[in-house]
Amino acid sequence: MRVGVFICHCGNNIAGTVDVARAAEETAKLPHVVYSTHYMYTCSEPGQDEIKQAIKRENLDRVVVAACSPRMHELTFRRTVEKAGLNRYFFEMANIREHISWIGENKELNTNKAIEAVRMAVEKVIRDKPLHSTAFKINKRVLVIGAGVAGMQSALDCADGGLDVVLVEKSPAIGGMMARLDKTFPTIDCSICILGPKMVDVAQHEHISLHAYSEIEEIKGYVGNYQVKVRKKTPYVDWTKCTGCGECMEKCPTKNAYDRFNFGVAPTRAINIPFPQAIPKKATIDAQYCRQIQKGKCGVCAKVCRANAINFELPDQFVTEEVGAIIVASGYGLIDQELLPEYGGGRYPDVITGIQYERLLNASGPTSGHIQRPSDGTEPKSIVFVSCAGSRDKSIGIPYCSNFCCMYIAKQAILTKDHIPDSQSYVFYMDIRATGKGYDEFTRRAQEDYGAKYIRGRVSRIYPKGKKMIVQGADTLLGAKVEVEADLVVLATAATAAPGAAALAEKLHISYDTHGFYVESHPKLRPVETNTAGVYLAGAAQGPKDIPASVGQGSAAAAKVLALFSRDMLESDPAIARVNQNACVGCLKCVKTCPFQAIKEQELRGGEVVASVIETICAGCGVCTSTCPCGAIQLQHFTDNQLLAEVNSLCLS
Amino acid sequence: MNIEKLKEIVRTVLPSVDVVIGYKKGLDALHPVPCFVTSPDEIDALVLNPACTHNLAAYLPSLKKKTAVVVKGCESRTVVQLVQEGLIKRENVVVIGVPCQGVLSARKVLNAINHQPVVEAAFENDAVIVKTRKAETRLALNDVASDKCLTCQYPTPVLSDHLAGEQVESKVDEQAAYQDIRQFDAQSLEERRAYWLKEFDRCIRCYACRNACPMCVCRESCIAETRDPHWMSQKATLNEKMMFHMIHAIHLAGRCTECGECERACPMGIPVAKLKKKINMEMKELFGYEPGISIDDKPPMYTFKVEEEKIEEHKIR
Amino acid sequence: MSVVEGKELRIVGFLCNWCSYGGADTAGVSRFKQPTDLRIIRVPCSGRVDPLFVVKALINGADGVLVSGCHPRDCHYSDGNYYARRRLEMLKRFLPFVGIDARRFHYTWVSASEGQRWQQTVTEFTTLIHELGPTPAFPQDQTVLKEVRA
Amino acid sequence: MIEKEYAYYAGCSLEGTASSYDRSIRVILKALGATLRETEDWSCCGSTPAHAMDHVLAGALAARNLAIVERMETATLTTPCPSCLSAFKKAHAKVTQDKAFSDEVNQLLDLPYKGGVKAKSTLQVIYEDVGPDAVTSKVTTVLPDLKAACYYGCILSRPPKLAAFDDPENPVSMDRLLAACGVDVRDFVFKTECCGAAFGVPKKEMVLRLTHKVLTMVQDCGANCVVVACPLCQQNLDLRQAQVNRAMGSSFSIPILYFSQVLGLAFGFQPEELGLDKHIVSADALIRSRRPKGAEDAAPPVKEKARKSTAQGTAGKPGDAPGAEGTASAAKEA
Repeated sequence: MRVGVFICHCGNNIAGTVDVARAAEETAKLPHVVYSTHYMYTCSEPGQDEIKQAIKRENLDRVVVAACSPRMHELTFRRTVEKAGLNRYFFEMANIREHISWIGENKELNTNKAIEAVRMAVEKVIRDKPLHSTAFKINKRVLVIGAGVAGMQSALDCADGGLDVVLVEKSPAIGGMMARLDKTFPTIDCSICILGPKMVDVAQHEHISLHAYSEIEEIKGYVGNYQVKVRKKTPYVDWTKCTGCGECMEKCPTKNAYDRFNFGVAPTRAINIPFPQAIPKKATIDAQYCRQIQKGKCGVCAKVCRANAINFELPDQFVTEEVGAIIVASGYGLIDQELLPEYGGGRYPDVITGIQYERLLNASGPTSGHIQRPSDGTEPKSIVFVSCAGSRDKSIGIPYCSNFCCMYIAKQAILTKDHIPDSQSYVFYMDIRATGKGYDEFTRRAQEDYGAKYIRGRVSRIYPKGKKMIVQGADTLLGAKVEVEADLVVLATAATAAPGAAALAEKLHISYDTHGFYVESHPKLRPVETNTAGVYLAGAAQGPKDIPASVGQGSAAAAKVLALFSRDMLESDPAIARVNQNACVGCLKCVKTCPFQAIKEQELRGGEVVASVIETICAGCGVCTSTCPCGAIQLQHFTDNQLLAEVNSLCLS
Repeated sequence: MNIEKLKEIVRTVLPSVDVVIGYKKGLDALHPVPCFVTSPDEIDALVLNPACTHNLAAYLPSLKKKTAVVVKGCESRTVVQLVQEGLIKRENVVVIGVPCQGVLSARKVLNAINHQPVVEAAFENDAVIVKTRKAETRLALNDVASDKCLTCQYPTPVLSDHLAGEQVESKVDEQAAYQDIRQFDAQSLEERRAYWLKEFDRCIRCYACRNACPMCVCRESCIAETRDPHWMSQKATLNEKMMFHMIHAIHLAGRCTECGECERACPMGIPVAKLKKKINMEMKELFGYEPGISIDDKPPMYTFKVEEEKIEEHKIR
Repeated sequence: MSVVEGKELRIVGFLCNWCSYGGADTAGVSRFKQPTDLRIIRVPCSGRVDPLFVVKALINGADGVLVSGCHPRDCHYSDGNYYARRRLEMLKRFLPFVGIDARRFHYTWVSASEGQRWQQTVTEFTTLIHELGPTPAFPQDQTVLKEVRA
Repeated sequence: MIEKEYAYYAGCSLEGTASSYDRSIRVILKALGATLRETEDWSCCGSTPAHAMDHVLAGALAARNLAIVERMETATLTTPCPSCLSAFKKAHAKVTQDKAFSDEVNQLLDLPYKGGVKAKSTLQVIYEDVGPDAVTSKVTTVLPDLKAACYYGCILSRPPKLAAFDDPENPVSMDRLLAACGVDVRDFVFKTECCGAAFGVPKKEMVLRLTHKVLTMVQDCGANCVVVACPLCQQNLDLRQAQVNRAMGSSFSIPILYFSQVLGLAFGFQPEELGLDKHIVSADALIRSRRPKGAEDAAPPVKEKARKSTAQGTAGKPGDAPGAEGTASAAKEA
């Protein structure tokens, strides 16, 4: 065998703490290695050319590149060796950057470690077998999870590109958080006026089928061929009959139901349509509050419904959708005020959250756009906004910035002045983060044109005094303690992962970070992909972001799906399990443990039973290989022999 | 152990099966051998006594016939485990159970009589009388029983279609089932290491333990011998010997029915069954699982729970 | 075997590609300094780690073995780490029976975003292995064994 | 479950200015069935200026006491003083988590501290080990005139990770214990606001301002007394009331009681047994109306031993909540 070793300097990233020349010299002495060299940037075009030429010139049949993580460039180099005529699996990478040069400072130890890493890779590469992909058909339908602005954008772009889209939304109506906003920064556009037409497009698009008030129950399959089981939660109303007239809502005697759409700013009815522009405009019963469902007495809505749509017995329904790709746009959540005991922890009615204030400002909100104190309905004259209410606060486990609060506070301060001209707004802030186009100018307008008083410092305590709320904090520019008497306090509560985000990630087999936000494939270069092929991210599910960023990601994810679906066939990863039927004793323990049901029993002509792998289903985890007592089923590219060779190269043998 | 009752059962069962596996007299009275009965005139050759030690269930996976098999308590667990793992079909097996008070360790008997050739042996309820040319020795069964019998929890077969004899209760409290293992565990790490290095050093890599094991079903594919995958070399070094015994023990995790055949077969007298019993103890502790008790169980290594009640995340220190 | 004498001990790590290998990458990208002893073998999933690999390494001279996978519920292959957890727990309990210090084998869960946790795991484990010292050498020939017997 | 025996560390304040706290704690814990075992040969806990000067020495002072307690072999150490508790917890955490620190500290000590002591404030013991329900079962006496503002001070529940007790911003343990005794507990928003006690000597003006703020809020929430669990809070709010009144032009006369005293009264003990006679601002007028539980309103008040009591003073401030009878002990102030 003729192995070539290519050691990368990665500029100074590797060469700074690894003696690459010595590593090349030492690895040249390894068995099977006929050529070993080092190069400034192996991944660059000349670097790759060097590999291709060396393969030809030195007649190499295996290649090892010692450079960065294979998670970064394995695919790049596989393509390189393939272009030079080798099978793409005749290649291994030794990770001498992330695992060596960046974490150790001792050059001698690092160099030795790098040589050993190459030795392991050589031991593995000489045992590599040629592997070939097979092609399989793609189901060109796409599932979009979440119908907020990011999900709707994805759905519309995919549908306009001719794909059939299945859009699943957890709440009874689409629109997400944006549908609840009054105006948007920095243009003061009316939020629902720009979102409404999109919602109508979604509802009417011939390629989009919408499952509102539905959740993902189960996902099976793999890129190109997913089976998704959707739970359509019962609204206790037959939506095929409901006309959205709203009669039921008017007559419902339960007047204290929690209004999820308005974040509890005012109570709603047990049967309700969340907001006037709701799509679908259908009524839903909140079982928790419904007298008929809880106590078996009432049924007023059923009596008044002319369409005869109310059905208290209606169960949840399940549909299975087959799709080839999935876009996850499941949005974000907000922390509970309970986490902020120093601000009252939700005990004071006149301390509210930013999104609640948004509903107070909104003309179609519970107060018809009149700003009123929740405690007594009076118009507040002095309003204090507290930014970073929970954000950037390690003590409650939220060290990150919530991204959009600085901007919406400026917007709310401006709108407050518009609504109540003789009002005074105060904004407590840590820093003003206004990095978008026109954003900084906007926060300046709030201060200079609308007279909002910005106080740089954190609020230490909020407490009631008579009818007022006292906001006590520090002004770090003055170096003094300040107290503001407020009629109303608005907390910019921290954005969090959406409730249930972790459970959904587990169904999708995608990763999430410690805060529950979904992890993209690469923070810079693959921001909307996940590590699971065929699953893409859009919007705040990946991290808090504002509307333009969410819309941008929605379109980006759609573009990824359109690119994926531009082919009719996909290539399967050939690094899957394979059975040596001569060695298989037919105990079928692998069938029991396969997480994907990808192994079936097969009867040979002699009547003997052996295991057999279904290639398109096998995902390549290798659980079967470590289950099989006789090593008859081997995960290709990670065979027992290969891993043993790596172990043996490290330990005495 | 009622031979007459057994013969009667075999007589009624034989017409409905291809073969009945029992024991017949062997080299001497201490060494009965397996016997494959296919016609009624062979029935009288059957013997049944505490010297009948082979686990006859070991033949089942390779026989493609309808078979009746004579099993004691521990061996019935083998049948259950084989069915549970799908290695044999329940409908192809007629289980003739024999309640058992313990079997002899031929090695212990021979040690007691100074390795004199055995002329004759007689069996009483709790003793064996061994006659050599020079003497007649009465040995208490407890003193010469196999180690496995001293802590046996299942003297009556857990599964049988016919039972040759009365039910026998276990003489050992459930708490004491693993007392030998706990005692061994009480030694220091160095003592345990020295013990096993000494034992493994005597291994001659003959694989008799593996060949005797009824749950070792890999046949010629056993990874102790294959080149692909190439787990072990043929070198007779101590680490390779140890590796082999670790492979055997770990492949039996949650599967060993404690029939003790591995240890009985070992020509060097290495206590290899102890390794498997230790893992069984941990399986019971971790998953409340004992191999070979119920056909519907799942072997614990081939299943999981999302929340494992007994497995806690380990700290490095 | 070529550990730098007196400075390093031999520690072998089996890391699943999707979480822990990524976590080790994250630690590297963040320049979280770590002891250099660990050698990493990449496997697709912790469920691919046959306990016998660990045994093989320990018997053949590794001073410590570390296996790390995705956190329970987060397995890229949905269930692989659940099988790993059972098998590795069995192994951890079995090793001391044959005289191998169970502290020399550690298994844990580190996600791709937990660079700091990875750094901490490697540092703590390496420190512990150095405290335990080199694994007792295996007698390779009969003369050494006679000493053990005596 | 309440443990039969607690190691008890009273600390310096409870030997001096806060002897009434010590006395009342002993009385009620006995009533609740626990024995307090004195820490033999105890020394300063280290929370004194020591901790501002030298962390190792301060740690060693605390660890010395902990080492003594460790050998007493009781499950729990309890101290009524939050400041002592904080010093103990800090030293325990550092000794058990920081090897170098532990070596340094133990080198200074005759008896090394191994890290085996669990310390709890006496409030925590009563709240967690006894619990409000068990407290209720001991109540024999109702206190109809008491309107309490529970003041926890700055360190009882903070820093949260170290204290590991109650909510750091809105603690409720004392509120619940008092409510369990049937006391009218007011919603008081300055539960953890700084009273300034630590700066009593160097920055007196600041202390007066802060104390004034706290007392004003007490009045605003309709309370007529402050209930505390810290000897420094008690001393500061009680002793300094006259100074505050002079400096800020106010006329507070608000008794500052230990929670243990209120519990003691509810359990039927006499004010003297609980050291209530030791306070500057007298609580006599507030507790005069106490009567056996279950007795009708008409029933005569509990017979009180004759004690020279200043007559009812004027109400603290115009606009007080009705019923908040002021009890200024003007004589003492003068």
